Amino acid sequence: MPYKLFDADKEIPEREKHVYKKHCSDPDGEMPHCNTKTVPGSMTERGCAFAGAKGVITGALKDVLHVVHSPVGCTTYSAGTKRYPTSPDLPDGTKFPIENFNLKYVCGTDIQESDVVFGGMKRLKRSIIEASKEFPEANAIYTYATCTTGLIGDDMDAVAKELTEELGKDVVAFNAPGFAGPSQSKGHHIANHTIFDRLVGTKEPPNTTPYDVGLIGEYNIDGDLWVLESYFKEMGIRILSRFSGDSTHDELCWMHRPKLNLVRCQRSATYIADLIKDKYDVPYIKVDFFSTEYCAENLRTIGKYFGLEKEAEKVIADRMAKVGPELEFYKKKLQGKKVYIFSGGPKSWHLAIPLENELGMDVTAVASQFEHEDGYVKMKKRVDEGVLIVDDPNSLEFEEMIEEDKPDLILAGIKEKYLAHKLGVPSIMIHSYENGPYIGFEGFLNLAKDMYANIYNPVWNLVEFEENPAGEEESKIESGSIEKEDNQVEVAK
Amino acid sequence: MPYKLFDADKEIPEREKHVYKKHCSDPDGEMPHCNTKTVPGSMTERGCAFAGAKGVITGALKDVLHVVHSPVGCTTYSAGTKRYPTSPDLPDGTKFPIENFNLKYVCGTDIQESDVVFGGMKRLKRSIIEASKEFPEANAIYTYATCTTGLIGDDMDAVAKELTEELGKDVVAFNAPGFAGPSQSKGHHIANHTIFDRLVGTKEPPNTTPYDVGLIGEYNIDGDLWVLESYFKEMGIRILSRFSGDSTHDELCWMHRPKLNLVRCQRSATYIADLIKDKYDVPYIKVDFFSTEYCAENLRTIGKYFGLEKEAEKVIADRMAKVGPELEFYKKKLQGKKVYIFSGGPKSWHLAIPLENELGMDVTAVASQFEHEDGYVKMKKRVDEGVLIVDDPNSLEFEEMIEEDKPDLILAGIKEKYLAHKLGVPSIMIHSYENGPYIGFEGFLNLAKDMYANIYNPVWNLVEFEENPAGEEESKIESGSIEKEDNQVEVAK
Amino acid sequence: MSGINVIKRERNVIINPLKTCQPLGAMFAVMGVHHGFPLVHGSQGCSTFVRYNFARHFREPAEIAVSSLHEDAAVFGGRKNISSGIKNLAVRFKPDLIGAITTCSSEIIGDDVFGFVDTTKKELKTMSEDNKGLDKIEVIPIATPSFVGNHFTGYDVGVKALVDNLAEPGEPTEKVNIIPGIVNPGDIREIKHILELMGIEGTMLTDTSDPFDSPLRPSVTPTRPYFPKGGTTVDEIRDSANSQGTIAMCKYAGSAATSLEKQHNVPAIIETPPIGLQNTDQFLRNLKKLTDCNIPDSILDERGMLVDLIADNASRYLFDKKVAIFGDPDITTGLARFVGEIGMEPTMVCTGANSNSFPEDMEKISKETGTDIDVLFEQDMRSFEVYIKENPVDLMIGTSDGRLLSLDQGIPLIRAGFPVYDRIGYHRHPIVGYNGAMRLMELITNAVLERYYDPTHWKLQQ
Amino acid sequence: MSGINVIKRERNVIINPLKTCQPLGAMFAVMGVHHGFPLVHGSQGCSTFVRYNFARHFREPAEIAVSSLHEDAAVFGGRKNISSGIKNLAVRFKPDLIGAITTCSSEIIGDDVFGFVDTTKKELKTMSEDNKGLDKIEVIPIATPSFVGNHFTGYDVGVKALVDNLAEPGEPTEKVNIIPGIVNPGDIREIKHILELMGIEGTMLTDTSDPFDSPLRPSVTPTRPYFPKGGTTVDEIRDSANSQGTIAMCKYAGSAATSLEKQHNVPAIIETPPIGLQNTDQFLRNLKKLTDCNIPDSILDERGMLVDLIADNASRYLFDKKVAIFGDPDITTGLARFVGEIGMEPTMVCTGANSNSFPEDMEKISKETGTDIDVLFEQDMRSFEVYIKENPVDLMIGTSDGRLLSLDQGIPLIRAGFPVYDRIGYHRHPIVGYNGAMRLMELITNAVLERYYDPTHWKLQQ
Repeated sequence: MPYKLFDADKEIPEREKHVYKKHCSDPDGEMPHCNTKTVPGSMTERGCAFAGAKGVITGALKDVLHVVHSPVGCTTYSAGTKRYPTSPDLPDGTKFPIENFNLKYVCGTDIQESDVVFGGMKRLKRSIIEASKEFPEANAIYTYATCTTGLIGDDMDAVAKELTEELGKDVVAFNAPGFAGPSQSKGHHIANHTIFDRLVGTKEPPNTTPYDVGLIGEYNIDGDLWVLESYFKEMGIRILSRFSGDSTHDELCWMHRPKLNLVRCQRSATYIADLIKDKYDVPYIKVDFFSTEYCAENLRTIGKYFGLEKEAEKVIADRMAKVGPELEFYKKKLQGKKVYIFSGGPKSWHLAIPLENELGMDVTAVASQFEHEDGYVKMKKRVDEGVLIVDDPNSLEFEEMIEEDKPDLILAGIKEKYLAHKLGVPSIMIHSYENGPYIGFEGFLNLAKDMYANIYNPVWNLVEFEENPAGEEESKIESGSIEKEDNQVEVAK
Repeated sequence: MPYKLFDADKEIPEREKHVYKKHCSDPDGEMPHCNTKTVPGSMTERGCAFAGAKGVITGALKDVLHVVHSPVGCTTYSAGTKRYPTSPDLPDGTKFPIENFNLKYVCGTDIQESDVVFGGMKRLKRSIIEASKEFPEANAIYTYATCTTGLIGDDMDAVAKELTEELGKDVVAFNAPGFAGPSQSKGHHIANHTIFDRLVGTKEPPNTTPYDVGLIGEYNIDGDLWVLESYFKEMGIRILSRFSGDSTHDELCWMHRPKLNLVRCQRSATYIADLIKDKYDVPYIKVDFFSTEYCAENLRTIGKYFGLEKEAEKVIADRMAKVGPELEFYKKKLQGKKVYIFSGGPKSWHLAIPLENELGMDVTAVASQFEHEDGYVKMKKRVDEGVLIVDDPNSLEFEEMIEEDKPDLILAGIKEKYLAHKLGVPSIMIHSYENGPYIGFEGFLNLAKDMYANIYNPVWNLVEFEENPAGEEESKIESGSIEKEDNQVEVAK
Repeated sequence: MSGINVIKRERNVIINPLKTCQPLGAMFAVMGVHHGFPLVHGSQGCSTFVRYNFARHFREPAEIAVSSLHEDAAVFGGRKNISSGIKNLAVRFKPDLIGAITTCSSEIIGDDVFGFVDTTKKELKTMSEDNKGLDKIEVIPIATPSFVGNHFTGYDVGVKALVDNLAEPGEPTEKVNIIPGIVNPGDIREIKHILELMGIEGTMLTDTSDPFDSPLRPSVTPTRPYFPKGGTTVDEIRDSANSQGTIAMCKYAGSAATSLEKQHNVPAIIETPPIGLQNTDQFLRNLKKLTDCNIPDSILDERGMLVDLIADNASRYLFDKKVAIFGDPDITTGLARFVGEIGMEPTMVCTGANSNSFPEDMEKISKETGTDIDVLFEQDMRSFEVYIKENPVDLMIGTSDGRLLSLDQGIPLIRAGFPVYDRIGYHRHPIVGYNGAMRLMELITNAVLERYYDPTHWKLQQ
Repeated sequence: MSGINVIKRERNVIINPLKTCQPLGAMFAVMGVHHGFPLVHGSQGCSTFVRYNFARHFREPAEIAVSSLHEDAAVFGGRKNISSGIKNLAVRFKPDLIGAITTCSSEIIGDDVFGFVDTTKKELKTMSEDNKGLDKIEVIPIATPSFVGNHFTGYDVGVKALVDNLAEPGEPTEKVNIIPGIVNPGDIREIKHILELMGIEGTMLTDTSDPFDSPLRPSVTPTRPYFPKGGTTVDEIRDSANSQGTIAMCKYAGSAATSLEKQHNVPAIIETPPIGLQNTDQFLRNLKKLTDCNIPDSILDERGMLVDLIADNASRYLFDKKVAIFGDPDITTGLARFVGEIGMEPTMVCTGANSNSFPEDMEKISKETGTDIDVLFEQDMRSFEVYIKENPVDLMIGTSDGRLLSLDQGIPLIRAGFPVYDRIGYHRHPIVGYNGAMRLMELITNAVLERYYDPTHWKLQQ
């Protein structure tokens, strides 16, 4: 039986088909059921569609003002919750006047009971106009439906259209209320389509080059995008459009102009790549920059596409010289450690092989909050026999897995992290990272270091008071810094 | 009976003659006995001669390295204990390379038992040479006898002489071991004589002007000297030699060159002014810059001396315009508040009249740790009928005075401060200040503000828990800032 | 004469809110019940965002269930969701209590949550024939539409719902009920410490201290399901009807106290939290009033330690410094008064809620401290920021949401309130009681020393 | 393999000492006796400098008398000074105990202080006929020449003198003696808290907690003379001979424990202070060993809170950061081990004393933490400074004497040890025990967050 019903799930047997234990001999189609509604009250880790749209996709833009059409909560919760920094640089060479604008401000309509009764469109309109006055710097205004405004049926597109003319800048409505779809994934989908429908093709870039790419589905979490950008720059490749980390409103409007689109997060952003390809004939490739091997492989692919093979090799060689020896150290330390990858989606398949091959770890379970079938195909392909693949895991399942399998480390979100700790298992945040970036060569080293620091945190050997400790055998931690070994400290006289 | 025997002193009746209660009809000679040895075990606040020499006089110099010839304690305790900042400016226009050198470093010989047995001169010599190597920047090295080295009889002058030649810079020995004299005052005296004997007249200033003064007995506590210097500068007067706040070794060497010496702290520094007058015919005047009236009066005197009357008036007028209105506010608030002045020496007579006249306070007791007769003459002159004048007060007397008289505020040292607080009386530090400088016009305002802040600290009305508090009558504190009243804060919309 | 200047938000748009919606408060209240489980009847974001916020502030697990409302519920109603949510939670987690918390969506689609809960409870009773104990699980419906009130009123509604549903008359006890408000584990522990010194047994309505700050001890931690230590038991809440009195240490969330008074004659005192010297004094007097206990010397000694700390340092370092305070209405009221007690000037106080007596309380503090106070009322962090840029202050006190402004303007931020996520340990320490005031005094003074005294470092030599 | 590199002071000159002379330690010990009075037999500076140092660290009165030695005593001896000093103190202050503490001068002039004290005690006896109670005052001679040892050995000598002079056999008790070392009131209170949780009655030898941190309550404060609350009573010290055991939580000042063992068969355990997780574990095991008590769940919960705090934050924020530690040998030993427990690297530890087993202990910590440690042994703050400028670290832990270096180099300084005078409140809080480790963890992490994470502030969003 490839599917597994957890003890904890015996009262909700519908969970069985979401938990798949890999068997090599299974037909391809056997994999976790996914992208379906969560069982109420089951302690899912999932979020809502609004979070998927604003929290993931659009919130990363550096020059856009957001007006959430909601009772105050949705606005409050979307205030800078993601860790995507921005630089002030604009495509025309000027600087956006407010640093980290996207982390600093979020606007909302603060819907009251009367609006629920009489409709909130007036309030929305007034709020957008006021917000625009408050931040004239913003190059566009995006506004969001939420459960309340979705249910009362405010026609946000109409307001957006009217105000686009009135304010002389794009006002775009995103109709992804919280209840839409089974998870935040629906919000990604809606945001992709909205951006494509409303924006792509509406502007032209100041100039183009034969080496322009679009980087799609990279949100610059903890600076990930900047790592990739440095590789591309060294290779002679320009990112013409970012979707949407450290990006600008205008870049979205000319997403039809790159020579090639690179799809980094294939769950949240393949939609728009497809749409652009279909309408504008811009080809795309799905890329994977997690770990040194994938990163090298994908840089080579891109290099080949642009005839920049040598440049790609140079980037790879440079970086490997820097990170290789330290990674060796960590591999030695991480060898055989059991690890779970509980990601939102793609990281569960991005990281499975690298953690095994490059760091010698033993991935014994992967899970995802909102993956679709294509993602689980890859996950299944990339994990070993016997590994659990869990769709939309809930906290009792999480506890059961820990008790049964006793992993050494769990990569998960902040909601799981502290629960894992209470059960005695280290956990690091894989959605937004501990000390990122985690992408690329340096990023993979950061990930290795964070995993090492967590597994070898001396406290894990001291969790329980010992009445009779066993002699001198106590926790040891070694520095992962290679530098240090060569560099004996000087003596002060 | 002009003398008072405290209840607390009935077992040490020799204290009676140190406590004098002013009667206008008393003959001039009736005043506290002073500058005599303290009764052992009586809880004096006095320090030792070493503290008087290094701690008060020489520690304020910016470019001198100090080597304390002692068991480690005296060295440790003299590490930057006084609050006299220095600027890096040297007389020749260059900068001393280490900022606040005088606050940062102190050296010592770390005398061990064997040195006590065999003599410490070798250790001293070696230490000075090492210190000199460690800080080649230092322009001179001063070295200090302490109880131990005084008792074992090390000939420090011989070492100093030998090393002056060997090192090519002045090495000066100060023979003021802790046990010398009844208080730190003996240390002032010895330091004055040593500096005069060894240094004054040994160098010439780069240039002189007709408007050169020496400022003697000003140690730049919390920036006092910088306040005075700004007045002088504006008047066109240059301080050629400082003794010793923010001063340099060289300035001491040309103390014979000012046109006029101004003696600020008349207890610790009149010695050297006298010596210089006698030997080099440089006249001096005793000056008093505490409070606006004394400060104005003394600036006028100095202005007159140099024919700079108009310039003096301008300084006075400028400053009074700034501080006058705020002082009015504080006078209103401090009116009638009973205050004690427990200073080291002169501040007890400097401040008595200003606190009464300019701030309306009621000085009901003054005391001094180490004043001599001349100081008590002035104290007696400047206090009202019935005021207690106490020489070398001890802590039981202090408690008795507080219980009997219940003052509103005590100006004293850090050792008395926290005891006063425990007895429910606010106290501010008058030796080294709370938020100084306290000298000059601005300084007097600072003092008024600190006194106000302490007396009106709301906590003094809340000292005891009240089971049945009297309605709304609770502590009130108003801002002393005049600015604020004119400057209504703007409203954010 | 000093006075206040009330500055309300004039724009409609809210920018960086200083409040959130009701459900969070209700969830917080339910988290303080021993083996209590909040079940949010709404979209998944309604639980996930709140769990995220609790997790980053407390650095603890925050188990909150959701009924996962979707489009179909908008059409057919959410009965199935809430009902199966309750049942699933009940059978899989066997909690002692489930708080069924409504949101905007469930309210708009018109779900009769009270009715649904009743029906579900009956079903649980039936199910308990095979599955023992299910009928013992309390299920409390809590109506907290997001478009009404704010997190504070949600907390109020939550506590009131617990009490109204559970409190039942019995033998009178010597206990005192305390409604803590949305405060930290450290605050609740300080209140318990005070009660212990006073010899009073207290019932926290509810007690979030251990649930939000529990030891890491796998050997004794219950799993499958994991429940944190502590919380007020359902029985204790039942018994709240029999206490000597109730003190709501939150002026704006005291309706459970009123309810206990009306329904069970338990005298109610509803007041600003005991932040600072005078407010803590008042808290002690209130305890004495309700219980006629003595104020023991041990607590007066703690008071004396606070007095000592203020006497030694306030006028020397803090006098005249201008302070801007932002956050929840109760906490800011307490902080403003305390800041005045230590000789600083609370020149501006900003809150996001519209708690009605807030301006009056500021008026009183203005009189007491002699400070003109600009009261930013029903405001947001954007207004706070604009104000600060035009009217610089020496210090800000508030949540971590002021951190970027603090960095930009070089004005130290003393972290207090909820949320604090960019520093650690704040949830462990009180700001209430004498010990809380000592902590605040230390935080404030040390921030002033670092920012304003380190540059003239010689002043710190003694 | 990791190891240590011992770097001793090679120059003779000492620059900014990291130690002071013996009398301070003896005065500290006597301050911990209830109504105890130190009387320094030396120059006035010998008391004034120490009072100044105590006052600025504790922000409390520090009443210490002096015999005011002058030139005449150098010639004729100091008998008159010490004798009249004792008598004056006795009649005017009526203390329970006077510690007559020698200095460099009294030792060099060859005063037989032990003899003088004996004679004076007889005089007091005679005087007590007219002045009741004078004969009850204990006068303890303490020989602490300044040119031998350091403040730590002075403390050792002081505690030993108290015990040797006072301890007397009687009925065995269930008590445990604790020699705290030169620590803060907060540390001693944490030890008392641990003992209370363990159900053990303790005798502090001596107890400086209340004397150096007492409430401001004029209404109940004794005056004329003022004495602070607390301190170990003379009777308690007497009874120390009958305890179940002694723990010296200071490896370098435990000779009173040895003395009690030798003379009264009280088992002695002399160990590094309980700073950090493992050292506190060891302290508990030692208590168990001496008393056979149980380790209660309440204390294991506190331990679990510490484990939680470390698990949640250490590897995330602190891993791999280099730390330099300076101060007294006992405290630095404890700190170095703790720093390793939270995944930081104690790359340098500096102490001014020459406590003999210090390098060995560093060797052990080096092995345990896998860190190469440069051990600055018998060093001073100048060496520390020079080292830091050549070998930058991420963080320093030590006294306020590192403050200017911290400002100059932009390296955060976590204040710990004696003296801390440029911030407030440090004396109130423990660094020992699980609670002390939690405080250290918070101080360290928050300093790291401010200095190293605020610049990339988005990392602190969650």
